[in-house]
Amino acid sequence: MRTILSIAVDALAYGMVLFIISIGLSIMMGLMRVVNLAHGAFAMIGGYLASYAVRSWGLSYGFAIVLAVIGTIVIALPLERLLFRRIYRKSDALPQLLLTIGITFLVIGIVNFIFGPTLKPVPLPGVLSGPFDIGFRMLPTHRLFVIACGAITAAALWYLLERTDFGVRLRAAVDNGDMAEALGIRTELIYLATFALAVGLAAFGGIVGAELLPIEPFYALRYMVVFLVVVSVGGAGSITGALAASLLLGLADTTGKYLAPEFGEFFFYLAVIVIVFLFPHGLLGRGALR
Amino acid sequence: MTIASARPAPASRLKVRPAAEARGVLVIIALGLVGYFVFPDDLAFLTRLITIALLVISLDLVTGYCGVATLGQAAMFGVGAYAVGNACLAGLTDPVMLLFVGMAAGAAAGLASGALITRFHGLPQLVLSIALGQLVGALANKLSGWTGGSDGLSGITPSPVLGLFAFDLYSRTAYVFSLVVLALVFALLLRFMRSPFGLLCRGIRDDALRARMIGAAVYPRLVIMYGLSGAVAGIGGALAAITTGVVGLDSVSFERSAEALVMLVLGGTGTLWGALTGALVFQIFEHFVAATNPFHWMSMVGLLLIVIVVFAPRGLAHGAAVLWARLRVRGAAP
Amino acid sequence: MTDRLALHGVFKSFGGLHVNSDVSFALKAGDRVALIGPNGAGKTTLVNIISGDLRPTAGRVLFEGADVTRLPIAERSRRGLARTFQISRLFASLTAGENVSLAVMQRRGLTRRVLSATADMADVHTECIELLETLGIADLAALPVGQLAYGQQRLLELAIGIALKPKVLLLDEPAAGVPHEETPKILGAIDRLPPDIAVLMIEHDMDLVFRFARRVLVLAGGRLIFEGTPAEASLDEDVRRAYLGSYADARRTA
Amino acid sequence: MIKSSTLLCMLAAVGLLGGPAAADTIKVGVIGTMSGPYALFGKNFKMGIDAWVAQHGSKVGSHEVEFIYRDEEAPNPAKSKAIAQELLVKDKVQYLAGVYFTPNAMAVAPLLEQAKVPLIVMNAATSSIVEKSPFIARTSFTMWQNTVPAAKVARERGASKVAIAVTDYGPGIDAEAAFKKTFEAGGGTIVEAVRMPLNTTDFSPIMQRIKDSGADTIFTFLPAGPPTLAFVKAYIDNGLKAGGIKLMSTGDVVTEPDLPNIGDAGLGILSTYHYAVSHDSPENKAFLDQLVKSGGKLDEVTMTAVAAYDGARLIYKMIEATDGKQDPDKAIAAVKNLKWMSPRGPVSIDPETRHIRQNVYLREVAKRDGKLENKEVQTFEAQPDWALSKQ
Repeated sequence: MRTILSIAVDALAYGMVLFIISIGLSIMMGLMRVVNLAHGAFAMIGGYLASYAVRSWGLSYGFAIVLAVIGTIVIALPLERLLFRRIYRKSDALPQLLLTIGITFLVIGIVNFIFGPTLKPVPLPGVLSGPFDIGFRMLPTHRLFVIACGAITAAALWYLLERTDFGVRLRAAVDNGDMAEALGIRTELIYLATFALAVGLAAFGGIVGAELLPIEPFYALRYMVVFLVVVSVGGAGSITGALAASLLLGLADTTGKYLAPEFGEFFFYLAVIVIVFLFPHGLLGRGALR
Repeated sequence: MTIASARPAPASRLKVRPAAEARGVLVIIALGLVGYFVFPDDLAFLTRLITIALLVISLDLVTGYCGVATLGQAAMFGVGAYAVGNACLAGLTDPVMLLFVGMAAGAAAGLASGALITRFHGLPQLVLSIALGQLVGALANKLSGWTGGSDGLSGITPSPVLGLFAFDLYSRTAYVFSLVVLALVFALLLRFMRSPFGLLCRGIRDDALRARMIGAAVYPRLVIMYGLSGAVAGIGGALAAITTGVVGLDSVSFERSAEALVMLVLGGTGTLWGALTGALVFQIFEHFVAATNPFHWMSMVGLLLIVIVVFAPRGLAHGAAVLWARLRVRGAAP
Repeated sequence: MTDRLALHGVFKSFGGLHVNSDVSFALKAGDRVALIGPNGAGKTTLVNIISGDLRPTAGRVLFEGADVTRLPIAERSRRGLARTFQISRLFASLTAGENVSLAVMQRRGLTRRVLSATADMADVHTECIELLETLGIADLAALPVGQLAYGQQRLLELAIGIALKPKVLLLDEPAAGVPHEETPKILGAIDRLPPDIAVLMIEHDMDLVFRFARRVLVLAGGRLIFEGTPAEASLDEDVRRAYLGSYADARRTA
Repeated sequence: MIKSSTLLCMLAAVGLLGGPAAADTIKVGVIGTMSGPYALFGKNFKMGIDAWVAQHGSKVGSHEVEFIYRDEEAPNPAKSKAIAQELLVKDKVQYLAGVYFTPNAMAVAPLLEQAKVPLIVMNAATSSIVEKSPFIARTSFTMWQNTVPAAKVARERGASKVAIAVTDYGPGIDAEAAFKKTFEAGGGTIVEAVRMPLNTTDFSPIMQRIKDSGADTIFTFLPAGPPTLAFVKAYIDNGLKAGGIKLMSTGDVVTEPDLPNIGDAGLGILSTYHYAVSHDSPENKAFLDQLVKSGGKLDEVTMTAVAAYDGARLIYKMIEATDGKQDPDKAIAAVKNLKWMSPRGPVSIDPETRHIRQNVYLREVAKRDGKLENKEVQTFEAQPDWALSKQ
């Protein structure tokens, strides 16, 4: 029983990291219909900035997170204006794949050049490091922080999309881009804001998840597939779907590692195949943001 | 033919010029000879280039001709390569026979994965192809008895081609052998794509519902095309195993699949020449950039891809055709 | 003689929305029937049910006496059911000639051939060219579909339908979106359809309906409210109300 | 391409005119991970070789030595073989060196006899590589070499129930086998043996499994890179360290570039390895000084730099023995039984296996002058590759 609980807690933490990073991609794919393979690259940039801010400038962890998220958005926005805009809502996914793989390669090359090939940790403050006794086992304190971050992110996004004016416009644009345009909603601005939101979430996830998915130049390539899989399994554009997919796949991965680590990601991808078969449009519908 | 002469105007417009296959073979052989005589010291690289070109062409069969987006094509390449490796270690050393082994294994893998993947569309399809590819990769690592695990399967030593030409250090035999295989496969595929079956595949890619409405059973066609694609990928894998003597986990990796897709989109989907162009250009580019500055070739390749999407979104082959047409117009104008 | 096509008590609903309720009718060889009705009456849904794109919630579709309700689209097509679409659906990357020859080859069972070049099949070409000539678009054969004018695309779609030599042909607003001056070409083509085919046409243009149809089915609110000659239809009180009602609605919202 | 072939023509012409005694250039092809996730190690090859050349000049006798680097990037045997062929055929190298990954080395091995070129392996650590060709010698290490002492130490220090966790690939499986055999021979039990996928970065479930097994000690091997740090952190943060379970590993898990990232929590971790940057000897000091002088960074130094440094020594020795002629038998014979003082300590080439025989040190993560280092606490002298040697 304790073992089952233990696995559940580990799965929850891992799933939350997947969620925070993937949800940005999910919203972007739901709205702009972009299969963005460069999403992990933005998470990585966030991680690097935070690492640099803490280690070289001596900033506090919390402040570094804010700065890195903003920094990543600032770096990414020119890319949106120059490149991403061209590939929104294209029926042919291939140029999207090519462009975003190209961006990923470029980012990896540049990061490798600037920061070197070694791993860069984001040092945790004292309160978050070390083990924490949660009754039935010791858990890295940081995991609790990650779980809390995931829950807050989900709640905040729900509020943003359901209760704010921006959310209404965003959902309108998702449901019917042309109609929204006709109603005077400037989709271009909505796209820009959504892109910034997605990139910011990626950066945030990259930073708080750095303990589980360590920051190094090939981060962008290593986890590219995982994020895409999570979004697809959850259904692009769906918050609850992404949350369910993250937790489910986190559970599959963690359980697989505990029970049969020698099979590697076999069970993870087996789960993916089964889910795609049972829910070809994602766990919870598709297209609509809810 | 007789009809064509009886009704010259419309009928000849419907016809494809004859012997495109023969021209295809000639172009490839000519290019190959240029490679052989101008770069006699680079035949190992050129041989490798051919094996990857076959993978890219196989990918074009499903992605370009059937509209199936896949990031798991290397699985079939790898299955072919591993099958050949095992057959060779088990004593079947004739290279031509080994090619057939690779082709059969690739075709089987293609039919199996095609049966799953072509049931879906869009994102689920893409993700399914990734998942299947990763599954094969995980199995290849696990079944080390067959694959050598991460150490790879080594010691594959095929006998001389036709009992006459041994594989040599300069890769002359390997190169000529691969070139001939490529030319044959390419010609057959050119023929295939002009066949009614090929035409129907393009129709299915354009509009699957319309194809059903003319009575075409779409799903079996796609599965068969996947099988064909697997066979071609398997031949590529077989060539890789025969000419290098080793098969590693890289041959079933996600990176290999992604790279193949990049090359295909670079050259242009939906034409065999586009696939070939993409494979050649990308690998030659990578070869030179990696040789001059191995530390930063990734940034360069990334930039190249971005430039391609921005300036030649339909691939190099198409971009070149447009440019050529413009030049001709400009040349004809004055 | 068995009916070419028959619907028995077809219902279709999406969620709580009933689009078709208890629709029954039959087509015989040589029939020229128009299916009319105000917007949103469920006409296209009905055509989709007949062609196999949608499954009815209840009821049966019979083709030459055999129940085809659960048959896939392609199988119905092979039995002799062809259709055109309200908005042209063509094979966009192929030429006009290839579009038609694909249908011809599919009908003749030639699309299983993998190593014989399409270009060498002389009789297929003869048939295609003859067909295109009767529709007056033979000179467009070598053009990619994308370069055809919309009216020409409609004709091409008709050509694909005819090339299948169907027993039943469903035409979903064949003249929709076609510039006025080109409508006669389409009408002419429909007039020249082989007489034995049973044709069901959805149309709004009443001139076209009067000229084409010997029988009219009126669908309103998902129900078949009238069946008879065009002349009778124009006098029928229910039909008038259905149309006027929708016009009245239209005015109110506008 | 044209340039290099004209160069070759010129070289051939010079050779014809001047005869064998005149100054010539002997090329050495180095295959290493110059880009990609393992770029650090390719860089180390270069640092090590550069240091050697800086100390000993670029000439052996009258022969100029030139090192040509090519990128193997990742485990990709087909590509590595093509690169090796290119080096042999086009660049006309007389020696091959480097090779980070085992499958790549396996792919290159069959070429050597045909081309009559020796290969000095500077990393690839699977035992059987040296058996693939008589022209291979190795200056790095094998998993057996480093693991057998680890098992002995664990037993000596009172471990009785060990959980093994290794990365699921060739060297990891070697490490598992070596530890199991030695530890069980010493009377201990292996209570758990976990093989972890190469790309694992979340080790919590593995730690849970180890905890459930009731082990008192963990033995682990992971290839140097992102996962090692995550593994050590998971060990600490999941309370295993606090719970008294000891961690024992090969040095790959606590390479010097990773130590600052592990932080103080890593203090006391034991590992066995053939080289520590902190190794206290005049040879090592001279080596590191030179390395920094040639532009290398001290905090990026790993064992591959030393292997490359010693590999360059072997190549110089072979060139000297053959006077620049292509005679692989003579060249290999010249380095068999060669003994010297390496920066890592006294070493020699085993004449039977052509693998390096060296000291393996037990090290403990400790702090000196505010910097973490691997402090050598015990020495196992002249260890052979236990997988191949009978002794």
